Amino acid sequence: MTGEVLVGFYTFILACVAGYQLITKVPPTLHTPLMSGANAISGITILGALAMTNGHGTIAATIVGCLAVIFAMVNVAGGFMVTERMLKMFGSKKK
Amino acid sequence: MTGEVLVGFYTFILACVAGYQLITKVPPTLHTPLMSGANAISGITILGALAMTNGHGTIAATIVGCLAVIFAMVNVAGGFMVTERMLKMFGSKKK
Amino acid sequence: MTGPVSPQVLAANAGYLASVLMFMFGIMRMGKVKTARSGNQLAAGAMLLAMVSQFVEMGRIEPWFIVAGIVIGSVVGVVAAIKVEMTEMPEMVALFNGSGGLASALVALAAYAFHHIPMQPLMSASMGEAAPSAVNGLAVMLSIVIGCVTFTGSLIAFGKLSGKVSGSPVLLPGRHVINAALLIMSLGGSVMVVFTTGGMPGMGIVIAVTVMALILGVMLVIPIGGGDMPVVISLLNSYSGLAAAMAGFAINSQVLIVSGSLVGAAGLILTQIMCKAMNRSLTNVLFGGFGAEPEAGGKGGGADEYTNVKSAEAEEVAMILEDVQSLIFVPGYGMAVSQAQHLVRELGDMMAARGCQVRYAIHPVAGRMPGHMNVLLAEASVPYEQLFELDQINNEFKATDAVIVIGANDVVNPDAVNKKDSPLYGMPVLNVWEARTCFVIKRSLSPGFAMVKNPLFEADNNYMVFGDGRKALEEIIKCLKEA
Amino acid sequence: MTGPVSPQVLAANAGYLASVLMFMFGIMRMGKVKTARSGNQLAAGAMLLAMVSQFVEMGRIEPWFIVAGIVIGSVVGVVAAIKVEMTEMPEMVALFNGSGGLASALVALAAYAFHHIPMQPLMSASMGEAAPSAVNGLAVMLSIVIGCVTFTGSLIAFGKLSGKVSGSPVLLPGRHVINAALLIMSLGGSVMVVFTTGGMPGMGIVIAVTVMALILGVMLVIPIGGGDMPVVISLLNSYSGLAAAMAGFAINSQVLIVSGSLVGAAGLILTQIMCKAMNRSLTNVLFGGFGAEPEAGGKGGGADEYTNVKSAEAEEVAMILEDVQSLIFVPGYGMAVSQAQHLVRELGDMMAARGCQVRYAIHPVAGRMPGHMNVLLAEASVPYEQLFELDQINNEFKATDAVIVIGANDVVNPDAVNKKDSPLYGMPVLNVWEARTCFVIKRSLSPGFAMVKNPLFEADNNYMVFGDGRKALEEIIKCLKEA
Ligand SMILES: NC(=O)c1ccc[n+]([C@@H]2O[C@H](COP(=O)([O-])OP(=O)(O)OC[C@H]3O[C@@H](n4cnc5c(N)ncnc54)[C@H](OP(=O)(O)O)[C@@H]3O)[C@@H](O)[C@H]2O)c1
Ligand SMILES: NC(=O)c1ccc[n+]([C@@H]2O[C@H](COP(=O)([O-])OP(=O)(O)OC[C@H]3O[C@@H](n4cnc5c(N)ncnc54)[C@H](OP(=O)(O)O)[C@@H]3O)[C@@H](O)[C@H]2O)c1
Repeated sequence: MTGEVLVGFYTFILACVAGYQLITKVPPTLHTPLMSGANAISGITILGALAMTNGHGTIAATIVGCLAVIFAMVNVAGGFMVTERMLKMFGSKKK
Repeated sequence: MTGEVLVGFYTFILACVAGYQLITKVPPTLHTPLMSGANAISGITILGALAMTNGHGTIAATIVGCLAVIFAMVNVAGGFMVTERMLKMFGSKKK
Repeated sequence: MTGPVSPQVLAANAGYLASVLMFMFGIMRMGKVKTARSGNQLAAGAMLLAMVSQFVEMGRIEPWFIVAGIVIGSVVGVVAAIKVEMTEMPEMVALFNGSGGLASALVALAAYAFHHIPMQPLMSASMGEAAPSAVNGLAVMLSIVIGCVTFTGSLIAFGKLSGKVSGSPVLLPGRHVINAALLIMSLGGSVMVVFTTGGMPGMGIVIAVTVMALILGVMLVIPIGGGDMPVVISLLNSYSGLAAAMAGFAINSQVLIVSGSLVGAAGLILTQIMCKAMNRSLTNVLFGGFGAEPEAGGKGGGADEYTNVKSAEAEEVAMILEDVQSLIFVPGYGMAVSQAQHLVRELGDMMAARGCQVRYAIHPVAGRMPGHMNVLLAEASVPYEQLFELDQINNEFKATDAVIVIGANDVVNPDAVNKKDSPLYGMPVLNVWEARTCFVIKRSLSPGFAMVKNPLFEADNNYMVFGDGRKALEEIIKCLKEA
Repeated sequence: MTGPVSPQVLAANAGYLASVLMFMFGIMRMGKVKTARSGNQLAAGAMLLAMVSQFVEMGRIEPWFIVAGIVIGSVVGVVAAIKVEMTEMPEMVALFNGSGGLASALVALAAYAFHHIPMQPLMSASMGEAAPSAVNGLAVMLSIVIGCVTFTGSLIAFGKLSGKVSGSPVLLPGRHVINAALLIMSLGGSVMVVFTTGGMPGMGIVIAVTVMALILGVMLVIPIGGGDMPVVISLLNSYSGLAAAMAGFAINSQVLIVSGSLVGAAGLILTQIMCKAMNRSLTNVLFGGFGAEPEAGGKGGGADEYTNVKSAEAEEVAMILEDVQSLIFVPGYGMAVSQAQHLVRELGDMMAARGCQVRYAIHPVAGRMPGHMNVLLAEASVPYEQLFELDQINNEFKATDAVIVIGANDVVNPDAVNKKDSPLYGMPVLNVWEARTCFVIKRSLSPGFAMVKNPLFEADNNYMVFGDGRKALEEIIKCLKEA
């Protein structure tokens, strides 16, 4: 049965509502860091990249998979790092 | 596998976050109607009552099931109705 | 779609999804005054859709008593909801809530007794797939426990509010120990049931757990004062949502899980918001036994404690009111008790007709439920523009000629501002003593909900108008008409 | 737990659940200045936890290149993030975002090519159960389409921001028709693939869809002006979240679905908030080709259009500043371009040392990305107490001796308040013209981002200080020191 897929719709809808609600009143100062932080989270696709590559021996699969891993990791690592850099500045100034 | 149950945890957590976020700044005026409206929604257990009674022929099951249906329906119908009555007053006065 | 999905199941699931969305938007809209009513209607529509979807999924309805159950329940609920007085709303909500909790417990019991959920795979109609696991079993038991606590707890709350059970806190010695023991035993029993395979010994434990949970519900609410019941009901409401969510886990129904936990979380945060408005912590409400000590010892503010109290007769009040240019009414619990809201409005209209500026100051926790005064004054159709909340009007008292306090006490207690060791200290109150003249209509000098003395009654510019709220107002109106 | 659940799978799933919770709280905290940094760190921790859980679930790592991929990707990302100049942040985010979109597309491609998702049941490691259905197949294709659009769209956005591609809108004739055709064809192709069973004809269509999506990404972003890129990047960011969610549907991974749609929704609402701050609608940003017409016709506000412009040399400015008691700096895009923030602060400190009240007025959309000015001034460690937002300071200009505008133009344009048919009309601006004296430091009279004339430059109390922001400030500081 399509149980899993069906339930996926629930989590999808709920997550959309939650995501929408979490960002209600963000001051303009934070728009850019928030954008970049959210961007980093969208690198979650790294899990898919790992799952798709793992245990699939062919060369083609390995190449595509590793590329996916690399690109996803650039997004994740770079995204969180650049956000941290931006926010560090606000932090220092707050003191 | 416990796929469904597992996924239930996701919807549970997400719904909790969503529920929490939805009620952030409620004015005191609305506390009572909101309480009573939420109470009506908790009557959703009526679906469980229907599912548990349906197609189970024994007398015991029918009795327990019908009791569950009755109590759940009291909660649902009464809850929404009493909320409506309270809110109607605010409405009339707003005009 | 490929795969063995029947159109009914598909349609039903689409309906469930849509109803969940509608519930969410309904709750969201219920949080704003303008959209509250449509939010409630949306939620009611969602419930209808969910039920229809359930019928679509089941395909057949058997036994037909189910339909009878629906009709009976609806009629009872609607009639009760229509008949109830505005002032009795909280009691009513408590009853409905208890009813919902009982329903969840019954659903879980049925799941255990007739569908053998902890013991063997359940072919859930809604999911069509075997999902046997300890999680389902534990969910069954938790649903029973939470549902039963909600049920008896709500009954006690109803009893306290309606005066059928003593409103004052009943503090049994050793109650914390007893409650802890009941809780641990019922949870322990639940776990045991899950790991007991096969029939009757399990059933024995289930019954024991049920009984303990029922007692626990009573024990938890009995020590809480009647005035705190709205908070307790809100919390029990959160519990009944949780019970529904647990029932959802038991029978693998996402609609139940999602809607139940939505209500559970919303109820919890609402409870906190309500506590905050009363300047209390949730722990204090649940375990504090607020209002018990003074009852046990001497009254916190009997007539004997007061000196220099001035009182005024209706004629005197009417005479003073004749010359008043600005007037603020401060309603409280006593107005609700004596059902004086219509007379308040009549007096307000008379004064307004004389060219006086008339306003109403609404304290957030005046009365015995949140929004109590708003509901009553709305019932008496007081114009919306004349209603003001605490922070909107608190600076206006200084420039006001007269204030009439009708059956309010704690919410106008100056000690909340001035006296550090007052139990009320820190709660924002209406600064009525800043007005030129203040009238307090109540039957005696006896204290309000918080059981403390109110120095306002001794203030130089304050006059007590002793009597039942309704009668006192009738007399004042009569005198004013004659003048 | 009963049932065939291995401890690894259980642990992994607990990890996934926890990481989803952490993502949510992370995003929530990122929305408030005080908690933003810890929110980002929480989200980063969540990502690490999710990855570790994935490894736990997989049990073995094969091929080992995966690890190499992780290392390479991390190093590239971190180095790029550390090396980038503060002013180039938006470009960098665009690149990262494109990278993420490409990754999602590749994941979906792999799911199609090597795991044959639309065609046959996938034994998903994370769920261990067959879930073949058209939904999974469609999700694969949507992930490819959205991922590819995100990829090329982000590349163009990067190009426009970094000046590698012309920043001004490129308006192809018939582009709406072409885009609609591309969109319909790629969606149609996606549906076809889902219902094609077995190998190669399907693969051909997948490749065609991929190519069309790549072109669509370029086509959608090319017509948008460089200044609108932050909004576009935020939208593309929302897309890449959606692509990840689709990938989650494809391989039945709840973590991907939940996190992806969280980001998708958060990105969308953030995009709207950003548009609102610029007083534009999203449609206008996406399809308006803002900033194109003036470029095509005559410049919207060339030097020839101005009359009665007064200008001042550095010495004159310094002379006037000597007697000033209150000073407000208004930074804009030009300060970012000329990297003048440190000099601004130096001048501010000098003036403060002379006993002058120094403040900074931050317009929400000054510069080219939201919070641009805050970031730069924070970099130059301007004290937090001296920074004021638009509504905090807009009433203060009246009582201010001097204003120094550094490379700002649109955000101080009086037409936004006075002239109904100005493209800026309705945008809140800083009312610098109300100050006693106003200095505008910029290189020429040429217009800003909105390409309109700025009547401030002709005002009686306004002096232009022509020159590069940095150089002009250096001279003023020199003169002030000598004086
Ligand atoms: N609103 C809520 O949600 C909520 C919930 C829980 C607790 N509370 C608590 O309830 C209190 C509310 O304050 P409040 O000022 O509204 O009420 P209050 O402090 O409880 O005082 C009510 C007064 O009304 C008088 N009264 C009773 N029956 C009357 C009648 N028939 N005619 C005239 N007067 C009558 C009583 O004095 P006599 O006996 O002398 O007439 C009493 O002093 C606060 O302490 C609040 O924390 C509120
Ligand atoms: N913040 C955002 O998120 C965002 C996003 C998209 C669009 N926008 C738009 O961008 C605009 C921002 O307004 P703004 O006032 O900050 O900038 P602006 O209106 O674009 O004006 C910037 C000015 O800086 C001057 N300039 C450029 N390089 C300079 C240098 N090296 N030294 C000194 N001056 C220099 C330019 O004049 P010269 O060439 O004469 O020097 C130009 O007129 C608004 O229209 C806003 O809607 C903002």
